[in-house]
Amino acid sequence: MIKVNIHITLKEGVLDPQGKAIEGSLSTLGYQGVGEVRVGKLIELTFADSDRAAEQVEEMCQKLLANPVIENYTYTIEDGVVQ
Amino acid sequence: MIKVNIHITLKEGVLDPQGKAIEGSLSTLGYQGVGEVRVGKLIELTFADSDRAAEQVEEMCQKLLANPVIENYTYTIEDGVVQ
Amino acid sequence: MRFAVIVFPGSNCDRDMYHAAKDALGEEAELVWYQETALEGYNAILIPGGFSYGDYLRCGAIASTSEIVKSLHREAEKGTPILGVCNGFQILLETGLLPGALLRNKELKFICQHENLIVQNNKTLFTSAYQQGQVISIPIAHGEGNYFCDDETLASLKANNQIVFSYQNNPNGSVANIAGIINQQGNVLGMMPHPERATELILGSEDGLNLFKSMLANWRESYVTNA
Amino acid sequence: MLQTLEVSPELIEQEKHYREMGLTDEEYQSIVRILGRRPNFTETGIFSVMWSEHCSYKTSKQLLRKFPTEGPQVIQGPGEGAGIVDIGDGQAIAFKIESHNHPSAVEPYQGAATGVGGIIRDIFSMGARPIASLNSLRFGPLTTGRVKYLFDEVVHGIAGYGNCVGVPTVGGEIQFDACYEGNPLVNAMCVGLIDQKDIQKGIAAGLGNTVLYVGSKTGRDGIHGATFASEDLTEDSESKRSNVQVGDPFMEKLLIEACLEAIKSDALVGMQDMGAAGLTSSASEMASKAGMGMEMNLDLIPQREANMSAYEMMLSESQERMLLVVEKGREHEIIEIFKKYSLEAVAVGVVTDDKQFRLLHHGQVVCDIPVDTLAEDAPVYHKPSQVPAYYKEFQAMAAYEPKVDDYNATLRQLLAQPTIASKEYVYNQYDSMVQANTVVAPGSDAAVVRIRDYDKAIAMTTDCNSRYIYLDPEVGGKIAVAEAARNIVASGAKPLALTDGLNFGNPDKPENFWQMEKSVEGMSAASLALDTPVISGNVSLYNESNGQAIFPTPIVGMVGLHRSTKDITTSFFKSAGDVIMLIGQ
Ligand SMILES: Nc1ncnc2c1ncn2[C@@H]1O[C@H](COP(=O)(O)OP(=O)(O)O)[C@@H](O)[C@H]1O
Repeated sequence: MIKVNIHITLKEGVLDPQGKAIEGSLSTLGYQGVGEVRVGKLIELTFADSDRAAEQVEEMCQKLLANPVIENYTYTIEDGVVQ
Repeated sequence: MIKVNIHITLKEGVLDPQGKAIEGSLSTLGYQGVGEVRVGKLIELTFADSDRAAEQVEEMCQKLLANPVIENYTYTIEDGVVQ
Repeated sequence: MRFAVIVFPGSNCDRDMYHAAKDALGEEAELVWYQETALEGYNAILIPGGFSYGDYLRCGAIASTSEIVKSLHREAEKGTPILGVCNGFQILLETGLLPGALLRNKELKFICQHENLIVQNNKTLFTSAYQQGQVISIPIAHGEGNYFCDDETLASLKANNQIVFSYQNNPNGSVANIAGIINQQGNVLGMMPHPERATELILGSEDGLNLFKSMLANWRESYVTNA
Repeated sequence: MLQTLEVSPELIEQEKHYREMGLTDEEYQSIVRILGRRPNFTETGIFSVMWSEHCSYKTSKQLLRKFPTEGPQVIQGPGEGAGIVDIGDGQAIAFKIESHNHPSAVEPYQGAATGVGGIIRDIFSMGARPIASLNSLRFGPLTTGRVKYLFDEVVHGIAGYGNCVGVPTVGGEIQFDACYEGNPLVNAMCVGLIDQKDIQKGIAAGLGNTVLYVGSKTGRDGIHGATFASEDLTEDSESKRSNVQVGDPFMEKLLIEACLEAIKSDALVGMQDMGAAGLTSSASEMASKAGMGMEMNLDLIPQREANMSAYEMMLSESQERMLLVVEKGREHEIIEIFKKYSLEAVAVGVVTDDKQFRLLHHGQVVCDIPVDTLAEDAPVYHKPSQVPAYYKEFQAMAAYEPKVDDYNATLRQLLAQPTIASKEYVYNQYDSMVQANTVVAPGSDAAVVRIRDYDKAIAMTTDCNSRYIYLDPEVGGKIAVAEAARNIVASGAKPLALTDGLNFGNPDKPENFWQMEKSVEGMSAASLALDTPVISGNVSLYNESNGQAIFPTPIVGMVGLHRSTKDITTSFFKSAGDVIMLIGQ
């Protein structure tokens, strides 16, 4: 099995109201000097071994998992994970 | 500046309807053998240098960022990041 | 005139849209399950609101990978009028038929209330029955209706008169108060507010009915011209 | 891992493990008598949930009998998933209220969301299309972070689920009071529309018919939820994490459409949702009501997690699951309908005629119980009742006369009370208009939803002022029903019937039981006088934190009928110059 971790983050310049809200709450809770907070998505999946794993993950991200208008993505692939 | 990356994931056994829907969609798109998909949150934040960084991040997670009833969290801290 | 209302798993304004076309407007309408692959023979296609696939991942993202979307692209090219409301708008953006994206409302809350919209362009096949600049009352009901696009896209939307509706009091943080936009070709309209919920006075407003009437008038004209 | 350790029947008895599941020594002994042997671990679990207050109403049953439940308008009184009233033209309205208090205290978003999901399933499992939701909420004062969090998340949860599933949330009520600080109340009501010929019952009739399992897979979530709902909230509730169920409104929306399509097929014999006590209560009740038995093979149950035990499967309260009984040989007709909605429908058992509830797991019989004993032999308790000291004290006091110096200032103070202030902040987060039938949205006395294609409409409301009930439960109970009826009438409709959500403290305390007894008497008297029979309801006891009970909170959910949409009125002033009249004493 292959284990894939995909990180999806908002592009720079895209407003992140959720991040802003967390920023506000953290400062209300008394944390000083908290800078920009950004909230993204973490998608974990496993799939059957394949030579084309990286290629397929790339494709999944483009076709479905991320929206290129507002999001960037990165991923890590762990080979030979036993489920 | 300190840069913190927080990964928030659902606890084992907690239903992840979002993951299920993505799983279904990936298989409709023709990806074979996609196993369990789980969706989590990724929170990135920076804050002013501090000796108690780890302690404070731990606290933030418990108090605000994660919902300990259904979520787990892990984080990484990068020191001395220039913003 | 024959309307198709596409029903995705999780659509929940499909019947409302159907009744707007069938009862309020008095034309033919059919619910079309998303597993159908053909959309030929309809004079207009309506993509209703709701939570297709639970809005999981991103609103409209999973629906936009369905087979039927290929036919939707074909119909769009042919010039068939396509109206996407709320989740339907989100789907049109995810399929790339319209530019931009929708983010969470700036207050992070779902908002359900009547809003005043300004008709910014009454020269479209969806708005010809309105006056230019007319203020109409149409309900919104969404959590992610905050329209976003980059500056370049915004400039081109403005230059081509593609902004069709804007909010008088921006409720959700949308760029340039955008409530609805149309494609360059002028046959695909996406909007967050729900005109189908404003087609009868008993429901509080019938300001949405003119949108459907515009479509009908336009169809009649082109039908007569083509005949 | 999360494996539950299964103790032998002998050890269950010797070490009294049944107590951990909420059974008393006497209850355990009567189980041994019923079976003629010691119950195994799974069977003990099954009895414990079926005999919990939540499923058996063992302490409240005698009180519920006092409610008037009949009238020419009543098609289905208490006893099924929801009550049903006639609205003419061959149509009917199904409705019920249900509490989700303890889950909401532990995980407010999911607790409230799954509460909404559960009551919606009760409605469509009768064959009715859900057309409106309401709720009734109680929190502590909005002064602490914890209360604000609970309040916001409960509202988000109701919105998150209700908006997605496409049922308009058209009304409700909220009260803030210190007594709810540690034990908030979340009651959800759903109203459905049905053609009388389509009314569906949860029965497993017909020897040899097939039992189908439909919807989400079974996981380890919510195990013992019904028992949990029947205990006091204690410090360690926070750690009972496996009790948290996550709702999937998308799945529910698919279930609604598929089930409403399935009821049109005469291959369907019966249908019930898996609510409290999940598979156990739905399966055993369906068999018991039909006078039949049921045998299920648990290996066939769709499972979300590996190595689930029979006990875990039977007690799981995973959401969005339904149990159907289908004519033998015609399973594929129903399975096809569910397939269209990408839902799994799996044959898991058969209807038998030996009146036994028999479960197989890995080729072994893991449960063999006379099915009727689960419902009918549940203990009934007559708890002692005692007039509380505070009541006598208050009664002896002279009536309080407020002195107002500055009417403007007092009015402002009143309007600033969160309980009195506008609730727009809350209801603007609910989609109150989906389905395009909402004539009067939240904000007026009662919500009004028109019935499409007919010139008529339905009015509905939830009400309960628990301070009145605390001060005088009998009079307060009457007031709650009367207030609901006034709201319905003020919208231009005739009150038809009501559903009640009885939220009280621990009934073992005689003072609490007295409050419950008196409020039920008051509500009954008012229901009788106003001809609004009680057609469904829910009981939630043990609403206490740190030994302190909430105010008695019997919520009234009422439905009325507008014979014409022209009768619909709202409570707002319409135009300047209109005359204002005050009617009544
Ligand atoms: N307080 C009450 N007043 C009247 N009827 C009640 C009350 N509580 C429960 N009931 C009725 O008892 C039956 C069983 O209730 P319950 O177990 O909550 O239903 P379900 O099995 O759908 O969860 C229902 O018909 C319900 O309407």
